[in-house]
Amino acid sequence: MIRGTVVGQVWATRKARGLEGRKLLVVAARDAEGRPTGRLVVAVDVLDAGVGEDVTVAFGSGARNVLRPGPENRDLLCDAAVAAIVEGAG
Amino acid sequence: MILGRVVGQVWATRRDARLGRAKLLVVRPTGIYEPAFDEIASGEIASGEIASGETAFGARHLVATDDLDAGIGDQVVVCLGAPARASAGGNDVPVDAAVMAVVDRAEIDLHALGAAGAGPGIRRKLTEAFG
Amino acid sequence: MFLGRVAGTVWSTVKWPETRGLKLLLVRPYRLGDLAPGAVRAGAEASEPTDDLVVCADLLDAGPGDDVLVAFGHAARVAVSEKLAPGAKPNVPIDAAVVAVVDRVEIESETRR
Amino acid sequence: MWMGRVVGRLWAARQAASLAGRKLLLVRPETASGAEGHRLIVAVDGLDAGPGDRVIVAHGSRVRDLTVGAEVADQDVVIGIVDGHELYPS
Repeated sequence: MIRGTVVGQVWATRKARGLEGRKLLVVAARDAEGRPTGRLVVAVDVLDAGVGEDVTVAFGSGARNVLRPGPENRDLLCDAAVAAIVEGAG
Repeated sequence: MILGRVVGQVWATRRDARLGRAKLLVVRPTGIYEPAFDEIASGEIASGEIASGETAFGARHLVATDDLDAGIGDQVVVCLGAPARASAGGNDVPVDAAVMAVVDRAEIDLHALGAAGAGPGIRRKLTEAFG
Repeated sequence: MFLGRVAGTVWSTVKWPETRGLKLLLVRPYRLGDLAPGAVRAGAEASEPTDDLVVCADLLDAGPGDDVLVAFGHAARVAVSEKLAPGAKPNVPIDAAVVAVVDRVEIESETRR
Repeated sequence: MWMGRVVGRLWAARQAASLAGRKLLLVRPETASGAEGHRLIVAVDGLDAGPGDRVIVAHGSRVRDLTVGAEVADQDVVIGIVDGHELYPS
């Protein structure tokens, strides 16, 4: 999981199986100390996070579990998903 | 997943048979990628796939299979690891990256990026990429 | 995957059993800038790749100076496991392997279309 | 994988149980030009490599599971001790 800030969105009609109708957000990743690394991660969003919001992003099987928990989710062709919208952070 | 721009194509007749006739595109990741992917590598899927690629990903490019007919100059979203193999034909296809979307429109809110603490260098680079 | 140039070879006898018999190459990854825009690259005219050395298993017999395509992780372990039962997980403890020997790379100029 | 020189060893009396008392080596990656990088990687060793040895290090949870065992926390693993290597004239 990484922390980041939603900075944009991607729209695409030609998409892989399992991504139809899914919202794709662009997240500016942060390092452990919360500083932006300049790296952009595209993540599927089902929590309706908005631009400017702080989020956490899960990767790999964690990302697929965000979209549909359980072992049979290998058809979800994505490797990153917004797992939480962060209210506050210590 | 990784946002990038297709900048080229690779032809290779001598290839692992399981690649079949997969189209191979050279993609330049958008944003700053030095070293690339290390926090993407923090995810379990990518730890084997890309973390060890850190030394290689100072190369600022990746090669991905494509079955969405992305063209040179297109912005694309690339996925790594198991989903990439699934889209290229199955878990026994030796690929680690595949084009998952051909982008119609991508918007980056540079104000939000600035508020997120990204410096002018990053913002300039992204304005270029999204210009 | 990434593009690199075969820069050398490594041999090692003290290693984990499943990796025995595997040919290991030293590959220098190309930095995108080295793949000059508009350049059509066959093996010979490759320009200077990065200073990194990636050790890759190779079953395609790539030779000195060849341009190769290298895959990581599970893809690399699959590449060196030719006879793999469907769904079986390869058990070779490596993380990078050559999956193609490149004939030609074409890089478009960076100008926006 | 990458090739590196063993430049030291880590003894940690109090180490995470999940390192299972395994031998930990400090390895400096080698570059094509031979330039001494300052990066040092802690790699777990099961082949009895020693200081001065050139080794090959692989990364990942699967590599770790197949060699030193899934209970070991470190995912950088020495998978070979180099007998020799050759760099072709570029």
